[in-house]
Amino acid sequence: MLTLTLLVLLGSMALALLRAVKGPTVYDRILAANAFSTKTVLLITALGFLVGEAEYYVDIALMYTLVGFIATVAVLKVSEFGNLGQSGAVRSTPAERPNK
Amino acid sequence: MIDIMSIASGMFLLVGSVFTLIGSIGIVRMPDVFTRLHAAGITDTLGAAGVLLGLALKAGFSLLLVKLLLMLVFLLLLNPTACHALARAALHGLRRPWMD
Amino acid sequence: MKDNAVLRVVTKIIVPVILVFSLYVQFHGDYGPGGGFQAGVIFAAGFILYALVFGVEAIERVFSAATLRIMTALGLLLFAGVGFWSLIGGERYLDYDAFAQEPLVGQHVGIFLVELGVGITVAAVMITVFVAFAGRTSD
Amino acid sequence: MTPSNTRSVLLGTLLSALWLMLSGHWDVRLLLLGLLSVAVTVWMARRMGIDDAEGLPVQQLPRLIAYLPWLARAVVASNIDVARRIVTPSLPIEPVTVRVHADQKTAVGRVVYANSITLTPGTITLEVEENSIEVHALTGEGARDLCTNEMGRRVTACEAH
Repeated sequence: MLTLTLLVLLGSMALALLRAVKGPTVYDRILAANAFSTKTVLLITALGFLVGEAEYYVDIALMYTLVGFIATVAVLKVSEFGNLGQSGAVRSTPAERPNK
Repeated sequence: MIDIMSIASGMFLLVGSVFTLIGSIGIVRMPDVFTRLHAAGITDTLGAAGVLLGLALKAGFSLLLVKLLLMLVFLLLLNPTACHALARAALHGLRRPWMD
Repeated sequence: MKDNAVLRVVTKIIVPVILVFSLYVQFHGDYGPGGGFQAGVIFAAGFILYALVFGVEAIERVFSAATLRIMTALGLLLFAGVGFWSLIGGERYLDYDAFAQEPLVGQHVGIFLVELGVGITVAAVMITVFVAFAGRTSD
Repeated sequence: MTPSNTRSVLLGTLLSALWLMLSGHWDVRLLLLGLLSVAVTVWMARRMGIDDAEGLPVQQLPRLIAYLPWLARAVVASNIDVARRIVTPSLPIEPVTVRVHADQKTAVGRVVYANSITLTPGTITLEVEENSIEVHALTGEGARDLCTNEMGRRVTACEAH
């Protein structure tokens, strides 16, 4: 069953990759990249059980979970503002009350 | 007892694999980025939960189990956040969503 | 992106978790995958997430440019200092046996200090590079 | 103790628990390093200003945990529904956007509600505003379910204290 899961995950990653290649918009590609990173996390964990070193692999997967999220936020920020630094209060949106 | 655990673990892995695959098919099939996000949500919730809980049953009572559950918590906290940020960016940057 | 309530709240929750995780990676180099370089990168990634959501100038609240420069130098100094300490002790450069009577204890202490130096430098340099890049605007 | 000090102690306790979950080593050296790590992190969190009521929703936490089983059942049910639609060859979807009322008083409450909506496949939060949330739903049915506001009421119940 573990092997089947690994194969399914690899297949799903291929499908996500297909979406990343086809696009058509930048958001589709970010979506595909995010889905790909989620599946990578699952793949790393399952692989750890297959090779019998799950304690090591699960740490790597945990790190990948956190870093994958940061990567998605970073790419979104670049696509929305054109740079990484802006605090974001500049663009006018229906106002959420500021923090303090 | 061991048998029941491994059967339950196999069931969870199967459910996780099936939903991961369906989510990925959805990412390819759906007509626009917003509907694709719904499909990606399937992989992120039941797909990830199935695979990780299946592996957690394999791990038994150990630190590994705790880390797998921690990873599930992170995924269920961070993925909807990334998903929402992506949907919001797409709404601002793109155009109105696809309607029937 | 501070005006995005969901992103703001989740970032506030997850940044301390990322920092503790990076320090866990830093100090468990002998037991699992990890060590100074990886820990430094994850540590910096936590701050990068913070800066992405709250703006790059928010980093100033924690690390000023001068602090970052000092941290970069301090980490490097720690690394080099460990090396020269062994030279002074009559061993080869970075030979950790010089750190204690017992060679094994000496190796533990030496590796710990070197990894700490690497971690501090990598984190400081990563944050500096991010600030330098993010501070530039395209328009 | 001032509220901010209380919150720092709480954050430190939670992060210590996290360290023990990650480390699993109980020798003195690593426990001391853990204490040091937690102290450094709490100090940085204070300087960042992220250990406020939003970053550490202490009062709501127990009720939120009690809310999770209901959420889990809703997530599973909508997962099965959306999965069935995806594998149906004719792809029976009719996407709509609706604005649902959000009567949560705190930002954390709204964020929990917004993330619950996103977490159930078939509905995605597009925009969170002061007292409403804009939602993209895969089907009119899903949008109608949301408008009954059962989930919203349950989240609001979490923040009462």
